[in-house]
Amino acid sequence: MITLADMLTLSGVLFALAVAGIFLNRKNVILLLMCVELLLLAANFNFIAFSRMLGDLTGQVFVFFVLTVAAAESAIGLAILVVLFRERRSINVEDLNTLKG
Amino acid sequence: MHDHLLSLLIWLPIAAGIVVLLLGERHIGAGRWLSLIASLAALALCVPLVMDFNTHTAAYQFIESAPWIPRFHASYALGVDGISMPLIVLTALMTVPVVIAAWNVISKRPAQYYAAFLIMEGLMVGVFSATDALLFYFFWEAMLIPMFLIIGIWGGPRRVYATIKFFLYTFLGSVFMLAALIYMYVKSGSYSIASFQSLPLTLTEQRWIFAAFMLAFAVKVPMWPVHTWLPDAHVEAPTGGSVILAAIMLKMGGYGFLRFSLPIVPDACRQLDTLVITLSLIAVIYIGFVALVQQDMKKLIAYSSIAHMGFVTLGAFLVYAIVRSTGATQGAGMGMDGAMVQMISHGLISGALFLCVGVLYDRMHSRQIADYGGVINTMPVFAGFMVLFALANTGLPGTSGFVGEFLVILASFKASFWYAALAAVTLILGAAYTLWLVKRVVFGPVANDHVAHLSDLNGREFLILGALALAVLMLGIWPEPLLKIMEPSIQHLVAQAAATKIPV
Amino acid sequence: MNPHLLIAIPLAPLIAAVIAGLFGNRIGRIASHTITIAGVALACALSLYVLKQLYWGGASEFNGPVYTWLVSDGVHIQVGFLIDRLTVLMMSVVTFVSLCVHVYTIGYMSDDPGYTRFFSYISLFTFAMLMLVMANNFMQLFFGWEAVGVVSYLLIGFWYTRPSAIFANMKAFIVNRVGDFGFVIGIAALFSFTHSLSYTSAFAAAPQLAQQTLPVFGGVNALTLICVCLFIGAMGKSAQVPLHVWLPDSMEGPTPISALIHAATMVTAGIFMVARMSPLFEHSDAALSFVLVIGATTAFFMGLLGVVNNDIKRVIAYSTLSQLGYMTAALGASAYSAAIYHLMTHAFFKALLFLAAGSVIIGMHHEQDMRKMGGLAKYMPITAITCWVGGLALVATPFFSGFYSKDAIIEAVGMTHRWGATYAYWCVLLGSFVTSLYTFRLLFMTFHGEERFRHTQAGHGHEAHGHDAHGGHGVHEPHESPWVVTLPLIALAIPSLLIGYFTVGKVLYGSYFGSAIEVLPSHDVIAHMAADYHGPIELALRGFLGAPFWLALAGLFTAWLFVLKRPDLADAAAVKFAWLKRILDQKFYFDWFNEQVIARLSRALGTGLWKAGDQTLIDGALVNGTAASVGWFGGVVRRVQSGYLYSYAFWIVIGLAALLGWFLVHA
Amino acid sequence: MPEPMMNLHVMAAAIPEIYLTAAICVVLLFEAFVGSKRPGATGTLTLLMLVIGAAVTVAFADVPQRMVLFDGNYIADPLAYVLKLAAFLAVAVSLLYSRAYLQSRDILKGEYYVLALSALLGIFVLISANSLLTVYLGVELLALSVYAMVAFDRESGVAAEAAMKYFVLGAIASGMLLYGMSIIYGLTGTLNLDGIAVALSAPHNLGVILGLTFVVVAVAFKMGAVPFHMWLPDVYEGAPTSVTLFIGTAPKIAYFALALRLLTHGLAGVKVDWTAMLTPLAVLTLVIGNTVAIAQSNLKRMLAYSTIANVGFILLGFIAGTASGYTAALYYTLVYILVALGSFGVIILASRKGFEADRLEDYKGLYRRDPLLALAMAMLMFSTAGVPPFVGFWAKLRIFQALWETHHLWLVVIAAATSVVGAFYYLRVVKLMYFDEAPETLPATAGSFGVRLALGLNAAAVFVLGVLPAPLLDLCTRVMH
Repeated sequence: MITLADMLTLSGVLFALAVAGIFLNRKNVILLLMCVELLLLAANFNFIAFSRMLGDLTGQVFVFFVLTVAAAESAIGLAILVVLFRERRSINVEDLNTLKG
Repeated sequence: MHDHLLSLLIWLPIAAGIVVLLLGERHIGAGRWLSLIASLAALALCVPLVMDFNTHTAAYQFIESAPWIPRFHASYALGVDGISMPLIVLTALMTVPVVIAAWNVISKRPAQYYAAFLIMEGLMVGVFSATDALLFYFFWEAMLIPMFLIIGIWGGPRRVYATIKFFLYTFLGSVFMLAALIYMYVKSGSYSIASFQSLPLTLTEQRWIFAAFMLAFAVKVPMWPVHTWLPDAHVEAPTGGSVILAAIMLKMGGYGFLRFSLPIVPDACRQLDTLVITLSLIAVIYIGFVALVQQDMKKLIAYSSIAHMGFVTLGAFLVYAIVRSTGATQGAGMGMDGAMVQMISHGLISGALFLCVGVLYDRMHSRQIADYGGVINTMPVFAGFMVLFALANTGLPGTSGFVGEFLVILASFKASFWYAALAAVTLILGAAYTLWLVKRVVFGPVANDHVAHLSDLNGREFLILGALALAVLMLGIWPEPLLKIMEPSIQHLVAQAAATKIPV
Repeated sequence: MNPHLLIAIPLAPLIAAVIAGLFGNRIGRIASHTITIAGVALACALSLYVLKQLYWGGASEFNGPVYTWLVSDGVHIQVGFLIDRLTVLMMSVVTFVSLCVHVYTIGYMSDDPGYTRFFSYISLFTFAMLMLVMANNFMQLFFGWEAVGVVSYLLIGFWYTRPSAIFANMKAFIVNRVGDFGFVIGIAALFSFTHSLSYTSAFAAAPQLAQQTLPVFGGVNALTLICVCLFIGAMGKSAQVPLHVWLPDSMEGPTPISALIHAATMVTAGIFMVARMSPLFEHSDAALSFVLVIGATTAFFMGLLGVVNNDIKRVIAYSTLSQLGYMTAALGASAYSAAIYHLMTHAFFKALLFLAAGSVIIGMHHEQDMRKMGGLAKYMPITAITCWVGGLALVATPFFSGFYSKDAIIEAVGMTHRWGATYAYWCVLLGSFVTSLYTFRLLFMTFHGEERFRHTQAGHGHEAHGHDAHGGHGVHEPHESPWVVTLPLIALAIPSLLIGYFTVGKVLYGSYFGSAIEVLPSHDVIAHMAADYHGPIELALRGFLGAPFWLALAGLFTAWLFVLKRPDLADAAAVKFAWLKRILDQKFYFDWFNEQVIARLSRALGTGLWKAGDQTLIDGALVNGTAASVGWFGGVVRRVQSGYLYSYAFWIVIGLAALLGWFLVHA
Repeated sequence: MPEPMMNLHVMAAAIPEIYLTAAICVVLLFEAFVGSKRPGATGTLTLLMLVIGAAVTVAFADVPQRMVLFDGNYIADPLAYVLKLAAFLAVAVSLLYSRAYLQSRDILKGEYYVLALSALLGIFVLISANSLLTVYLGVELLALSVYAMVAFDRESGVAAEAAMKYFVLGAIASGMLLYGMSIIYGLTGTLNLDGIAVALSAPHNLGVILGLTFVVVAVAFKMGAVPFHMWLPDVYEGAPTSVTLFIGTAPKIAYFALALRLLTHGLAGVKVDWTAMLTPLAVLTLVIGNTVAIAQSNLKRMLAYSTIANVGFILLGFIAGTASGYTAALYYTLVYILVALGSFGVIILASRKGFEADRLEDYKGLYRRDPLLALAMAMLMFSTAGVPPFVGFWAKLRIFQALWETHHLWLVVIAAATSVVGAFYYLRVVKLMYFDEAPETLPATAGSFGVRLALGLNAAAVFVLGVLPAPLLDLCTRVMH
C-alpha cells in the first residue's frame, strides 16, 4: 500500500533533486529547464496525493492547469534559450555572468 | 489682511520665487527687481505682524487654520507667539540683504539663485509659523532642498562634499524626529503641536522622543559633536547661503528645543538636561579653541557660530538645574529669554559677518586669512563695519551680542556656579579668536598688492551692512521691545517645561 | 537734581563723538575738534556744577532710572544714574582730564591723518567712562566697563599699520577679558542671590550674603566669592598683577591716550568700582586681604620694572602700574577714600607726566628712548618745569598733591591688621624708594646731564612712531611744544601741585564721601588718621619726618649718583647683578609665560581639538567613517551578486532554509 | 457563502478581464493584418484600447462591496477596482513613454503590445484572484509575458541573459509557490482562499507553516525581497529600458495584490508566522537594498536596488499586520509606481539609439542639456528619498505610522536609518545633474512634445500629491476597509 507519506516523501525528494540540480549544475542551461520541469512535477505529485487523500478532485484539476502552464513555460524558456544562443554562441551557465554586482 | 498675514508671508516669497524662476535667466533684470520687491514686501508684511502683536498673551496669534489631511487630523494651521514671531521677522529681515548682496555678484544662473532664496524664505517662515507638527515638518524638510542646491550649485570647490554632508546630516536628524512626531500622533490622534504638548507620556516614551528630537535639533543647532557639517557647509556655500544658514537655519534647532523638546517631553528633559548643558558648554569651550586656530575666515565664523549657539541650548535647558538648585523656576525665564535674544542677535551678527567676508571674497576671491592684512588701509569704511560686527560677536555691551550671553550667564549661575563659569569662558575665547581674526585681516600694514588695490564698499554694500549695524546696536542699547514680545510666551514655556507629563 | 541735566553729561560727548566719527571727513578737522571739545567742555562744566550742587548746594544724591533696558523674568534691568559725591568726584576728574587731553591733542596729533577719528574716539571714551561711573546698576557698570575697554582697544591700535600696536591692542582687550570673566561671574553670583542688578539691593543684601556659603570649592563664603570675582575684573582693568601685562604695551597708542586712558581714568575704573562696592567688600575680610596683597605686590614689583626701562612712556606706565597698586592696597586696607583720593591726585600728576613726556617726544621728533635724550630742560623749559612738578608729586614730596594721598595710603596700610598687612606695608613702604628712584632717573636722564641726542646716529629705535611726518634722519634740535600742548601741561601742573593741600582736609579726612563709601567702624583706619589730622601744613611738616620721605630722598640720591654723577656705576651694577637685571628686563617673565605658555598652549589645544577631535575623530572616524563603512559594506555585499545563476539559486535555497528554520522552531 | 448565479449581470464585475482578453485578440489580429504595413499603429490602437478599458472598468467594475464570482475563484471589490485602474494607467503611461524608444531600436512591433496586454491580464487575474488556482494562473500569465518582453530585443545579448536568469529563477519561484500551495491545499482541503481562511481560523496542522514558508519565499521573490532579490538588478539592467519601465511599475500592483490576497486574507490564520518570516526579510531588504545601491554606477541597476529598498518599506506595511499597515503598503506601492514611471521615463527620454543613458555619469550636467528633464528627475529623486514636498514623503510617513500603531519601535529605527542611507544615492543623481559640468560628448535628449508633457505631468503629480496628499490617502484607506 502506497501511503500518503510515501507520496509526499517522493515529491519532497523530487523537489530537492530539482533544486539541487539548479544550483549544482554549472554547465548547461537546458539542464536547468529540465530541473524546473522536475520542480513542477514534484508539486503536481503533492496535489495528486492530497487530492486522492481528500477525495477532492480540484487538486487534480489544478494539476491539469499546471501541466498546461508548464508547457507554455517550456516554450518560452526554449525560445529565450534560442535567442541567448544566437547572441552568445553558448548555453553554458558559467557564461551568463555579464550582469552582476 | 490679518487673517492671512502668515500665509502671505509664506506664499508671497515662494510665488515670487517661482515667477523669477519662470522669467528665467534671460529676464534677469526684471527677476532681480522682482526679488528685491518681494523680499521687501515680505519685510513690510512684518510691520503689521509686529505692530498688531498682542504682547500680553502667550496664545498663538494671527491664527489660520484649514483642513489639510482630515483623516490624520493634520491641518494647515498657522499662528505665532512670542517665540516664533521674532524669528519670522528675522527671516524676512535677513533675506533682503541676501538679495541685495547678490545684485551684481552672482553671475551664474542668477534667476535660480534668487528663486532659491525666495522659496527658502517662504519655507522658513512656514517652519516658524506652523502650529501643526506635520506642517512644521513639511516645511522643515522641504527647506533642505533649496539649501542643498544653493551650496551645491553656487558653492566653492568642495561644494559637493559639503552639501551632501549637510543634507544627510540634517536628514538623519529629522527622520527620527518625524518618527517621534508620528508616534505622538498615533497616541494623541492629532498632529497639532498643542495636542502633543498636552499629551501625557511615560518617562520611557519621553526619553525616546527626547532622543529623536535631540538628534534633529542638535544637528541643526548644531551642537557638539554633530557640528562638523556646519564649517564645511559654510566654507563652501556662497555668501547668501552662509548668511541664511547662520542667521536662520541654525535657529530652527533652538526653536525646536523651545517649541518641541521642552514642552512636549519635560520629564525627559529634566532627566537629561545635564547632557544638553554639558554639550552646550563643550560647544562654548572646545569650539572656542578650535575657532582660534582656523585659517579660513568663514570657517572661523562658522565655529564661532557653534560656540554662540551653545548659549542658546544652555539657556533653554537651565530651567531644571535652576529648579534643582533653588527649588523654584525663578530665573529660568531669563535663561530662555537669553537663548531667544541670542538667537536673534546671532542671526544679525553672524549674517553680517558672513556678508563682510562676502564683500572681501567678491574682491579677492579668497577666504584665507593669510591672504589678507591691512584691509583698513584701502577699505576704511568696510573696516569700521567689520570691527563693529566683530566686537558684537565678542558680546560687547551695547551690541545685541551682549544681551543674550549676559542673560544666559546670569541665569546659569542660579543653576550652578560651574555652568556660569564655563559659559563665561566665551568672554575670553570669543574675544581671542574674533580679535585675532580682525588683527590679521583688517589691521596691519597692507599685506600685498591685492589688498592694495581693494576698493571700499559700494553703496549697496554700505546699505546692507549699515542697516544690520543699526539693528545690532539698537537691539543692544534697548532690547526691551524684543523681550516684551517674548515674555508671556517664555513664561508659559517655563511653566510647561517645569510641569510633569507622566500619567499617574 | 534734574535728571535731564544728568543725562546731558554723558550724552554731550557721545553726540560729539558720533558726529566727529561719522562725518569727520565731511566737516573737517577744525569742526571736528571744536565739536568734541565743546561736548566734553559741556560735560565738564555740568559735572562741576553737579559737584557744586552736591557739596555746597546741599542737594541730595540722585539714584534713579533713565530707561528700562529690559524686563526678563520679572527682573527689571534699567539704565540709571547714581550720583553721589563719589560719583561726581570721578565725573569731574574724568571730564577735566579729558578736556585737557582734547586740547592737547590739537597740537599732538596735528599732522596725523587720523585726526578726526582720534577726536571721535576720545570723546566716545569720555562718554563710556561717564556711563561707568554714573551707573546705578551692574549692567550699566559692565557696559561702561567694556565700552572703555573697546575704545582703549581702538586707541592703542590707533596706528593700525604698526604691528606692535595692533598686537598690543589685541593683548589689552583679551587680558581685560580675563578680568571681565571674573567680573561677570561676580555679577551673576550677586544676581543669583538678590534677583536684581541695582547697587541698592546689592548693598542691602551684603550683610546677609556674608552669612551664606556657595557649594563650590568645598564651600566658600558667598560674599567673598562675589567680591573676589568682582575684584578680578578690577585687576584686569586696573592692571594688577598678574593681569597687568597689557598696560606697558598699551603705550603703543598715541600719548594723549596714555595720559587720559592708561593713567588718569580708565585704569582707575577698577579702583573706583571697588570703592563703589565698599558696602560689599567691607563684609568680606578674605576678599579685602586678597585685594591688599595683590595691590601691594603690584605697587612694589611693578615699580621695580620702571627702574630698568629706557622708554620714557614705559617708565611712566610702570609708574602707573605701581601707583595703581598703591590705590588697590588702600582699598584692601579699607581706606577707600584714600584710594579715591590718590586716584584723583594721580589723575592730575600722571596725566601731566604723560603729557609732558608727549611734549618731550614731540620735541625730540618722536624719539622715546631716554638714552638718546638729556639736557632738554634748556630747550623745553615749560615742559621741564611742569614735568618736575609732576615728578615731585609722584614721589610724594610734602605739600605736593601726591604726598597727601600717598602718605595716607602707606599709613593706612600700616595701620590695618588684615591678613597680609605686614607684607603689604613693607611693599608700599619700600615702594617709595623705588618710585623716587625711577622718577628722578627719568627726570635726570631726560632733562639734565649730557645732551646725548647729539651723538645719536641715524635711525630710530623700534618703538619710534610709524607715521613719518617727523621721520627724517640725523640730529634734530629739540624745541618747545606749541601752546596747545603746554597749556594743558600748566593746567594740570596747578592741581598736581595744589589740589592736595586744598582738599585733603575735606575729601580725605573730612566727611566728603558721606554715605557714598561705607566702612565698618572696626576697619576704619582713615578715621583713626583723621583724629590725628591738624591741617595740611602740619601734615606736610610731619611728612618730612616719616620714613617714606627719607626713602624717597634715598631714591633721589641714588638716581643722581647713577645717572648724573657716575653713569659707569650703573653699568657696573648691571654686570654685577646681571641675574636681577635679566629678571627685570624680562618683566618677571609674565609676557614670556603668557605668550610662550598660555597662548601657545591654547593654539596647540585648538589645533589638537580641531585636527584630532573634529577632523580625525568626529569627521574622520564617525561621520566619514560611517559613510565609508556603509559604502564598504555595499561594495562587499555587491560581490555576493556574482552574476552566476547557480549562486542566485543557491541564495534562494539558503533563504528558504533559513525560513524553514522558523518552521522547525515553531514545530 | 452563497453561490452567485452565473449570469451576465453578475459577471459584469469581471468585465475588465473579459474586455482585456478580447482586446488582446483585437490587437493581435490588427497587428497581423495592418501592423506590418503601418508600424506604430498597433501601439496607438493599444493605447486606445487601454483608455477604453479604463472607461469600461469605471463603468462596470466599480462594485460597491466585495463580490465573489466563478465558484469562488474570482473576487471583485473596491480594492480590485482601484488597482485595476492604476494598472491601466501604469501600463498606458509606460507604453506611451516607450514608443520612441522602441522605434529607434527597431523593436516597435505589435507583439510587444500584445505581450504587454497579456501581462496586464495576468495582473488583473492576480488582483482578482480568490483561489490558489487563480493566483497561480495570474502569476504565470504575468511572468511568462514578462519573460518574453525582457528578451524582446533579439539583438541584445544582455537582454537574453537577463531573460534567461529571470526565467529560470522565476520558474523556481513558481515551483516553490506551487509546492507550498499543494501543502496548504492538502492540509486545508480547499483551494479557495475564503475556505483556507476559515480552515486556518480553527486549530490546524502545523504543516501549514511548511507550506506557508514556500509561499512566502515565492511572494518575496516576486516582490524582490532579499535574499530572493538577485534576479531583479540583473533584469532591470539587462532588459531594454522600456521593458524595465514596464516591469518596474504595473506588475508591482499585482505583487502587492498577491501578497494581500494570499497572506493577509487566505493565510490570515498564520499571520504570526508570516510576520515573523517577513520581518528579517524586510530588514535585510532595507539594509542591503540601500547600501548596495550606493555602490552602483549604472542608473538602471541603482534604481533596481532602490526598488528593492522600497520593497522593504512595503513589506513593513504588511508586517504591521493591520488594515492601516496594508493601506500604507498600498499607498506606498501606488506612490512607488508613480515615481518609478517618471524615473525610468527620464532614462528613456535621455537615451538615444546607441546611447542607453543608463550610466550615472551620463547624467552629468543634464541640467544644462535639458533643464526640464533634470528638474523632473530631481523631483522624482527627492520624492523617493522621502523629502517633502513630494509624495514619497507621505508614503514613508504612512508606513511609519502603521508601524507605530503596532509598536514596532526597532523597525521604525531601522527604516529611518536606512532611508538616510538611501537619500545619499538619490542625492548623487541630483548632484550629477546640477552640480557637475556636462562632458561635450553627451548627445541631446529626446522626446516628442506629448511625451515630455506626460513626463512633466508625471513629475507634477509627484509634487501635487505631495502638497495635497489627502485624496490619495483617503482613497487607499477607503478601498482597504
